[in-house]
Amino acid sequence: MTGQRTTRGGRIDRTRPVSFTFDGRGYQGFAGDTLASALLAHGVRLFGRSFKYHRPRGLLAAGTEEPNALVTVSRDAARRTPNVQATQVEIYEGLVAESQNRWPGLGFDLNAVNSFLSPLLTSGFYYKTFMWPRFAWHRWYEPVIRAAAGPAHAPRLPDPDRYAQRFAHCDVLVIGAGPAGLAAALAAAATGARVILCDEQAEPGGSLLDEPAGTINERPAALWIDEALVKLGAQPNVTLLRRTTAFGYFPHNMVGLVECLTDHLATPAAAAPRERIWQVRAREVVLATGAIERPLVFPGNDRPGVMLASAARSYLHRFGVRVGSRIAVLAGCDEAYAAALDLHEAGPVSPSWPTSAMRRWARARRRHGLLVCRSLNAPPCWPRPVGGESAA
Amino acid sequence: MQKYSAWALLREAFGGQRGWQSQWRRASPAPEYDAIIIGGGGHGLAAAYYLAAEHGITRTAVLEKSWIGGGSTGRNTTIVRSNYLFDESARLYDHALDLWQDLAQVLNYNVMYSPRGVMMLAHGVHDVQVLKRHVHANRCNGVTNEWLSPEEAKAFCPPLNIEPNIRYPVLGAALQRRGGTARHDAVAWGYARAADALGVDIVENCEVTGIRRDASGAVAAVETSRGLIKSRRIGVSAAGFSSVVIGLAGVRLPIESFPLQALVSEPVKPVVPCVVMSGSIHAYISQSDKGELVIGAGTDAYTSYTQRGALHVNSHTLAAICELFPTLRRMRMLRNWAGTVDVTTDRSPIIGKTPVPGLYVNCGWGTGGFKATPGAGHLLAWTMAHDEPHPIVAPFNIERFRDGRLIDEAAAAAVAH
Amino acid sequence: MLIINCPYCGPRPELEFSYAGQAHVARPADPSATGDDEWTAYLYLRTNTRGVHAERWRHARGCARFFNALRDTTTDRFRRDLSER
Amino acid sequence: MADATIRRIVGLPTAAWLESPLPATRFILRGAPGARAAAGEGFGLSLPETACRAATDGNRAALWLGPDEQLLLAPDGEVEPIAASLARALQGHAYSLVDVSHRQVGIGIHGPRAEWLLESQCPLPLNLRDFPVGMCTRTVFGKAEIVVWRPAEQVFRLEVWRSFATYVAELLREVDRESIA
Repeated sequence: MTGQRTTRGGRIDRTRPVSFTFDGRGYQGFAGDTLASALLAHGVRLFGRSFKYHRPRGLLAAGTEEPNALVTVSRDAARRTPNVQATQVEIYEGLVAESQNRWPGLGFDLNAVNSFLSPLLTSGFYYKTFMWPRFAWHRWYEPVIRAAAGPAHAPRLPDPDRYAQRFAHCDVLVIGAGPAGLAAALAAAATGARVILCDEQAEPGGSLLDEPAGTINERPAALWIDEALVKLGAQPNVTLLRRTTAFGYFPHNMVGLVECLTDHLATPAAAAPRERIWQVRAREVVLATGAIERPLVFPGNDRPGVMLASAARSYLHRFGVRVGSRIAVLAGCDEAYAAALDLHEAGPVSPSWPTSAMRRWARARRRHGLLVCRSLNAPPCWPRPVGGESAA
Repeated sequence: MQKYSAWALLREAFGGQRGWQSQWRRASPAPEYDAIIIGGGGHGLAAAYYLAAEHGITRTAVLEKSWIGGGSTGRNTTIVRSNYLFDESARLYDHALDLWQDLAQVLNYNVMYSPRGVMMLAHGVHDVQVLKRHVHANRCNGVTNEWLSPEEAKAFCPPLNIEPNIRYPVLGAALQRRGGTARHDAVAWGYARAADALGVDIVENCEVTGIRRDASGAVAAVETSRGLIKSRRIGVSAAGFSSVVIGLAGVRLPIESFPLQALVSEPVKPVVPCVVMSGSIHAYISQSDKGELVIGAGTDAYTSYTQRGALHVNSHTLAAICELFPTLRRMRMLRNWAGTVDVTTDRSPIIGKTPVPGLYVNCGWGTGGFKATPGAGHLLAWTMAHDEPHPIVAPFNIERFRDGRLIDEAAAAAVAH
Repeated sequence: MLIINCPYCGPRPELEFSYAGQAHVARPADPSATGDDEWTAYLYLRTNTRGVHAERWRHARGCARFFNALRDTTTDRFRRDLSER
Repeated sequence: MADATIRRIVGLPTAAWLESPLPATRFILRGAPGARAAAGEGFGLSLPETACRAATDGNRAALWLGPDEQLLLAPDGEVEPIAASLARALQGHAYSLVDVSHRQVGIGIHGPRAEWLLESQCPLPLNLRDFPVGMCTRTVFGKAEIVVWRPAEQVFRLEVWRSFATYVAELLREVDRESIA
């Protein structure tokens, strides 16, 4: 899977190129890109290494559910932030990002030798050994294991940034500004209730941002979002918090939010706090957090090139990036059809066959009587059962 | 019991990992036992193990209402130390510390006991006096503890901020090098496996709903969600819920249960080499072998069994951590949870007999029970086997509240609870 | 952070309150005539109820008054109708 | 005590929206409802009976802090006449009257951002619906105990114990810097 930028579409601003570096190499993306989408557009597939065996890892998701693409982002020596998801980093001019948990480099990682030891390093292996001699756990074994663990380095200099906190009170707190959250906020605000609407993304809209062809009340999705935001913005009883993640639901409807204020800016003001903690007391809380696609289970599903179908749509529609030129669609829900169609429309989906591992997996599943589908190249790109098995 | 070793690991590596046995049986309760332990945390499992291993009482059951190690054992911050003030405590906690030394070998299970040093910070003149008193008292009792200057403290724990102009300046620290951490799950699982191998039944999803007594008043059986189980010897080791369980036998305890919260950060390479505690500002921190910073906060103000607490309690702790470790301010917390802790008036535990014959109790460890796991189990087992308190736990009886012989360890508890 | 209903000031944030333990713990009228067990019960024994708990709070950083409240210790919900001065 | 002296001692920061210290004559009156009524006559202002409400008349104010506790505020330098007048009016009542003029420092916050500044560290809802003009109460700001009173829509007055005054004022200024950014 090698990604490429489409010629049009997406919610990026193609008139505003942004330069950044990843592992010391310069790249260019557009305003509105995440680190993940911008790198994917350049054909970058390798984003990290796994925790234990240092196996290569690519992007699985496009949002906050991304498990693989953890990077360290640094503004200067004291402002190094480890373990940030590349899918959550908005690029800015001069951004410096590095991959983690590899030596000497991401492409060639000597620690990958652990992979050969995988039969020894089974889950819980450390409970079963390193017990002899008695003192050796703390003196010999533990230091090696500790040094190997931890995917990144904590900052070494005191953090010079400022952080803010505030209390807030509202009648309705809506968490998530996707279609459901926006609708809930509109309905609540219309009654005169004090509303706080928060969303972890820079741009409200949630899943609608991945559905440009979708409609709500016969309005195109993008237009509906804009109208909703205008309506909400005009009401003094509504507070919209972007880049704000709800992180904890505490007793008596106290919800903790963290608002990222400057991490997306090329040159934040010196006095600006980097983040703000909100302690929101809400009479009612609406969780409109949407859904995330569950990955399918098959051998090798953690390798670069395997991505959630919903993520592929997200890269295409939000960021104008095709995730590859030869795409096999394999999904466990009706998202597969939409993904296959969208990806096909963005450029013909090449005849695609499962890799040998996936074919083996498919054969094994069939033996167990499960239905296996594969995507076909001919439009309409409609999966049909393999081997004549009935979909019923 | 299948022997664990590097050799076993190697053999299984070539054998496709098919030879591993389950670590303990999923036992169903028998109608009767020689001894029953209520509570399948580290303490209860340890008691069952020592009853079988040292006293030959193998017809023993551990009754756990959910899964083993899922209560306070799975929720604590894994700190092991013995720097308590009074003579009675010194003997109790050092007994546990002695057992920690070769626990992995005894259980044939690596519990990852790591004596990486426990440092308690002093932020004011009062703290300095209190901690120095602890150092002296400990040394009189043969318990290792030493006093460090701020510079020595920083040398021992480099990320520590010892600038004099911060909100919580470090004026010195008491260091117990023999203290450290252990892997909490491994402690529960190691004891469970070893006890199971000796014939102990570990019964999960079995909640005790009643304690029956015979005409003489002695315990006769427990009513459970899985039926009636007879036994004339019952030990209660149900941290957090001690009042509730022991109340089934009509006994009241001088205990209140509070929520206690903890947090862990995202994992990073080694940065905090030891355990750092600050009793006066309710914060302590260490780093797990996996790289997560493990942080303990204070208790919430009110009694509760909800196993959740308030954000402002964590915020207070994290503000202090950020002040003491300014390089860690950009780190993010991954998880936050709460447990329920039994707190006695004098912040010392209660171990021993109860007014009900055949009913024994091990409770009231407050925020610090994990460190005592091997010791508490060992001493409860001895007490149950002999029907008299082991000399080490004799002072920690229930009657001390009536007799005015409190063992006030509030200053050593490290969290103001 | 709980919301606690002060019978004088109304619902207020927990930060303003101090917890004052179990309610209705009466000091024996004549301590010198009280036996050890009764005195111990007064000083140390608490119901530690798992369920609806009668307890005292002080609106320490508000109106400074003590009051009684009923709270379910398995949910931390107050029985608002029953808090009393 | 002169205004300048107080400023030097507590080192309060200054800002356009911040007025401090506000010198005043301050009394804490404690007593039963009868004493409250009598004190009203002595103070020249009937003391509030509604919880968390202030009464004002000219340059005098009485703030309800608790069912038996009132904070009386008057212009600086009137301790003796007010004490004498209250003592006369309260004759025969059980009461306590303590001059706390120098125990605490007055901090005024005004302007369209006053509510926003205070809500950063104060866990109470301070919008006009929940905290209307005339409301007052003891509460907390950050780690400090304060008395907050809203005499007008965009004006708050804090009464802070002297040793916490710098902390409160500095914290307010820190919050203010957020909005500059």
